[in-house]
Amino acid sequence: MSDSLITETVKDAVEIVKDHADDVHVHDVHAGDDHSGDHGGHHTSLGLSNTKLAMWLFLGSECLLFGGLISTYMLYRNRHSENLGPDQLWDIPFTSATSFVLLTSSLTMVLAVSAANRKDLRNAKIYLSVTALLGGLFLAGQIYEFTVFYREGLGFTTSLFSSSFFTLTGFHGVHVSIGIIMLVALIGMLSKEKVSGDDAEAVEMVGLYWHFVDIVWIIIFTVIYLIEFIK
Amino acid sequence: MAVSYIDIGPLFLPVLLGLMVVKFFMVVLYFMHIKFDNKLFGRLFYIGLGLAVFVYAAALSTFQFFAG
Amino acid sequence: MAIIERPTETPDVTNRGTRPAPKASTNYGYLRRPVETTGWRSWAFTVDHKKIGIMYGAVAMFFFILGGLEAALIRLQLAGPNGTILSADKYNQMFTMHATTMVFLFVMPMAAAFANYFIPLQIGARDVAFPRLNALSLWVFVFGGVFLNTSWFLGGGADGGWFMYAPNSSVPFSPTNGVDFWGLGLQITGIASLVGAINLIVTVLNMRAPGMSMMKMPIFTWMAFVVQMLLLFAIPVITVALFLLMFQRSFGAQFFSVEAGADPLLWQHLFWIFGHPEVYILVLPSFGIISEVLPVFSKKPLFGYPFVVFSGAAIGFVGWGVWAHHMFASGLGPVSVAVFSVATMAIAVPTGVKIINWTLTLWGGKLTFTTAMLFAVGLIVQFTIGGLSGVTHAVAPSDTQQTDTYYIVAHFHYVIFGGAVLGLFSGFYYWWPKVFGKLLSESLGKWNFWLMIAGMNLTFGPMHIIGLQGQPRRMYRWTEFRAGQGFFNLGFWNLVATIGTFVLGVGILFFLVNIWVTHRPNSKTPPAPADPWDARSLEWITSSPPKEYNFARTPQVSALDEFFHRKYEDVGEGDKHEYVQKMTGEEVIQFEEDNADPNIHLPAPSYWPMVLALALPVMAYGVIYNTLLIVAGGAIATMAMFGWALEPADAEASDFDPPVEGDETSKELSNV
Amino acid sequence: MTYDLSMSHQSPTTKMQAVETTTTLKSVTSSRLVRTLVAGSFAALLAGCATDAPQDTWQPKGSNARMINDLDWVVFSIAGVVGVVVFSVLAFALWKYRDRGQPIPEQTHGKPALEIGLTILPALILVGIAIPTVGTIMDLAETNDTECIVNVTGQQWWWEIDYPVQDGCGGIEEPIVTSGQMVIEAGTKVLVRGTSRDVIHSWWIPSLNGKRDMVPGRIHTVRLEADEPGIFAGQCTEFCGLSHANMRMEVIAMNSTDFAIWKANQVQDYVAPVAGSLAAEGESTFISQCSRCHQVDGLTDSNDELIISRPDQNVWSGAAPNLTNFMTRNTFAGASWDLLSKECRPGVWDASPSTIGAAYLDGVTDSCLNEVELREWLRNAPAKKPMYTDPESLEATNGLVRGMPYLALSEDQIDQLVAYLLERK
Repeated sequence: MSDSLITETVKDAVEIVKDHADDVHVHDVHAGDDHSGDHGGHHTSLGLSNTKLAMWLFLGSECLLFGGLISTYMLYRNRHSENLGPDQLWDIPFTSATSFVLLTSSLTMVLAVSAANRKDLRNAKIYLSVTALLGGLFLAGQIYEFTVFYREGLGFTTSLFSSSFFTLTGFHGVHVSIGIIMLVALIGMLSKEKVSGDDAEAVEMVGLYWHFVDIVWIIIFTVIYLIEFIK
Repeated sequence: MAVSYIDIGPLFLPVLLGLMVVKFFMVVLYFMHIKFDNKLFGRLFYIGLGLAVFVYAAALSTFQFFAG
Repeated sequence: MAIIERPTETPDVTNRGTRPAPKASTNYGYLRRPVETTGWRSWAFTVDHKKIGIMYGAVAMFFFILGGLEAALIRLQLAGPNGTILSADKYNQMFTMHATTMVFLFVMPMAAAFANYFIPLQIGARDVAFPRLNALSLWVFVFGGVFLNTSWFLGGGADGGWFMYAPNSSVPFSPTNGVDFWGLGLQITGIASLVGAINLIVTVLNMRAPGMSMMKMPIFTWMAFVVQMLLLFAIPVITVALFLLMFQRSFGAQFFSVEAGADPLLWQHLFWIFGHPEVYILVLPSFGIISEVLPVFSKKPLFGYPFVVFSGAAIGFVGWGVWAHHMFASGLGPVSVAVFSVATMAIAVPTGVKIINWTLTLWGGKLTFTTAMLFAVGLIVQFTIGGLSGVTHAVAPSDTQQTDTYYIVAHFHYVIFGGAVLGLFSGFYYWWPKVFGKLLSESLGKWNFWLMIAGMNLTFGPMHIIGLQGQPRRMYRWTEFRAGQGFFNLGFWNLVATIGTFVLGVGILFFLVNIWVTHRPNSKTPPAPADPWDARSLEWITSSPPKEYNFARTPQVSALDEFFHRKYEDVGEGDKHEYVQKMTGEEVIQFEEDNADPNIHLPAPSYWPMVLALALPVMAYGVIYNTLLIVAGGAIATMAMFGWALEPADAEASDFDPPVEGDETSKELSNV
Repeated sequence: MTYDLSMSHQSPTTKMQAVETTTTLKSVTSSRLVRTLVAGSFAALLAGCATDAPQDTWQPKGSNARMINDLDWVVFSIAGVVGVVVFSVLAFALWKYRDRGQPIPEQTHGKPALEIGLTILPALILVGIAIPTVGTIMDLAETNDTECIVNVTGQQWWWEIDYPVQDGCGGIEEPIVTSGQMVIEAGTKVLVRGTSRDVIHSWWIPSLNGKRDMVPGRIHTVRLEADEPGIFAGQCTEFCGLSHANMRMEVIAMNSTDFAIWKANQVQDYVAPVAGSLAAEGESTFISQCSRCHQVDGLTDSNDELIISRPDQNVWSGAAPNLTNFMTRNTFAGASWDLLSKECRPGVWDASPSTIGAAYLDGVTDSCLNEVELREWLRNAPAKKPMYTDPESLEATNGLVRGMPYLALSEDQIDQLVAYLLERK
């Protein structure tokens, strides 16, 4: 991944320097030719949507946030009292089920985006509702799981393991909650035609966010739940 | 998920992480349209992802090399 | 969202939204839009990047003075042995808040002020990509800064040092609320930086004028762009650290409780993974500024523009791999130390490239020493000293003798004051006529410059000696027994440093006097000419100060240093170059205005950014004092976000008072 | 203590020139030239103004510090030369190309070959620095060759120093616990193993080695070796809270005979004060006022039972200095104040390497006691050294103090305690 990214970037850089060295006064009006957009036109220099650029930047930034929380957990995952560690607490079949629910919601999100792109707002709204519902289900599962852990004696302040576990999954849960609020608000705004700007794009933006929350869970589920089985 | 119940010994961790990476990029490339969209979106995201993997892996490894 | 400049005849190129824009009056509740063009409302609710930039600058300047006063108290305390001006407790608060204020509330927002004001102008845009988000950044920063400083009146400021090492930052060791204010305040200003970063990156990538490829962008915009990328990725790391700290202090989590098995080095890693890119966040904008100033006053393009760009980007990237050089003494293993030591030396290469390029820009030029130029040259000299002392502690074994002594204090003040602050001052003098339409006095400017240079060398120069002779930092007092003997002992140098502080202070006072002299009601300073410096870049191809809509028509760019090439023509033959002026700056601007765009569409002001920003400190007070406030703040934030989402970016004609007639709203924008 | 006049002479004048910056435009070049010169002789200057500050990092007195110092000279010289070259070129350009009415210069955007060359050059210089750096890092990390183990434990705001039972250090059969001052044998490689009981502290004896943070929950090691007998001053250098400035330490190196005497003295049996003396009253005052936190080994109560202090029940860090041999040290309260009076201090601190061991072993006598400051300390410790003893902050530590609280001792009690402490040798 990063390999091709580096070669690509270097290639671009070489071209840019070449272009620059050739003649700095050359009248080139094909702005940002290195990644001229699909849409052409000239009201943005790359022909890309501002909002979508912003969303991807935000998601890039979020990688560092979750990376920090995951690293904290990785450092502290073994620091707990004898009988309140992951091996005693995890209920893999249950968490697998809720994970599956969340992954499924990504699929319905894709369907919603594609419906919105076809301007099929009716179906888009239906799929968005299903997505929100599945998200809610996942969240309910997480809350249930937390209460089970709590009843077994694992509080937020019990150990380093518990603090970092609840912080990481809690942050993810908050992201899911925000996603659900965005989905519900979007459904409402679509119904009342109050989306300022483009409907399909709004759906796509929420979709990008939702998928990101989903892929973060893929990592969390693997490195926090499944990995404990190596021992 | 069935994978969890098959004993494949020392291969377990790499297989698990491999599957995680595959699934991760499936979602990013297809669901999030990185594969079809303008390359710039992907690059911006991958810079963040790459930096995160690099700095945190490096930081965690300094705890491993801790030698007093 | 806000597509801010769209000539009416241009079809919607994205081919998506075809529904007409919603009617404002029916869409966003009860509040009429704040459309005043004068008075405080025209500032408070503005979304104009120029007004926002000015406000960023003014607030940052206020915090600069505040941080300077804190520094003066610190130096007074240390002027002689066993200082008694401050108690140990107050002293610890003072150096913590001095650093925090200077880094987060002065240099960063001042750089944001320049970026906000000049990025759109330098790339030929009418505003940033998300004007309301821009206003949000400003107000979040302002309220965050005020929130942070209210700690002085509510039990005392933070006292753990700006690096706030765990576990000294935990409740038993710092029982007042100071650290809570610090953590939450930085969270809030972090939000401002993150939002601003996303906004400006999109602006640079997507809002450039036709013809302006990335490699034709003015160098300041490039450096500011790199800075925003650094912010984008560095802020979330400190966010994680601050959340862990908040959970530790306010909700009893264990992250830094050694009794529970915690490793205090976790905080150090998180803090410095953010903290090192932060250093480049502080200096790169100033590198950009002087890379604009040096060519203008050398009458020569920046030497090796692509090298300066790529070295800036390289500094940005390598800056992520060197954080542990702040931790050479903290007990990393020798392997880690060796790796980070070598990586740190590597970053000296791109930094050296910049100094070489600046020197070669001057080489063969036609140099005029205006105040802006003096500050730029001052930066090269002072920063080079800081850079060289930096190399001496990239060498990890030497660093174990130097770290946490005054030698380090000397080093980073040469880098941050000599680098960042002198660059900002260069920018003040260079762009003052652009922003305010008047030239600052050059003679007062020279007093300003020379006193600041003398002051900073008197203050920070002796600290090299003090540090190498073993005086640690962060000590509220020193004693004669460890000061050595003879006249030139540490006591002497401590006194010199204190005197230097006041010279420096007087120097900065001259800047404030200069502003006053230039702008006082009966000032005789005439309006500045449109192109006072014979400048080279795009921001000068418009009136000073620029109109709300920046450019009469969107400029077409064909060259790096576009403005220069519009004014001058090379009539030399072959290898011989001879430049004749074909147009004056005024004529270029006049030509643009004669061909003004028929329709200019700007976004309207909004209450929501400020309301949303206000919610954050309310929630933060809630974390410290009462959970109910968190709920209240959350409710305000939610309301603001919905109000925002439902409010169209542009105001309806009927919202204006008196209502604007016909098409005129989208013409001259008297409305914003 | 010798004061090296030959070195300190040339520097002050040059230095004064460096900081005198004129304020007219005309003098741009001249003042910059001066600064250039100064930057060039940067390294020499800094050495020149050495004034025998006890914590000078450039006067190594042991093998590790010398390793660092040797590297320092290489690096500072290279940095100095680079500085001279850069500033000379810059000064020349500023002077040569000032506006004298010349035509607008060629709008050249650079010469890639020159650029690449000038990029490779600094890279090569840095490679030259990097190689000896990595070598030195590895050499400094070496601890296999140490012959003596001493543990140090930082807490707010003093160092506890203890010698575990070992064959090293010439043999230690009974653990020794002291504070503030570490006594070692000159020429012996000592392995310092450090940790902390509360926040991060940093162990730093500049003339013997670089600093090393002592982190709670971890044990960090650092190697010390003194060439000759002497007193080597140091200070905690990681900000550790309120009284960070008042947390110091010394290493005292002595020859093997003196070191053996010191060791034997530290494990001597307790000698009770003569009955009826002021010191004997001091003993009972000590038992009632001090012994909850401060241990004096061998001290017994009225039932002849050994008194074991319980600082863990009173102090947040869980420790207080052991005072058994208080007067064998010559500093107190985190090595922040002298136990020796001003008159007697130089006799020990400035003694020659051959006599310093004996002078130190003499300890603090009645006539040499810095009574004023010791009394101030006993009268109101937090007033002398800021510590968290106010009720508001005690809440956060479950009522445990951080540092020594105000004990409201009467002047009589102070007299008694001073007399008692004077016998703790």
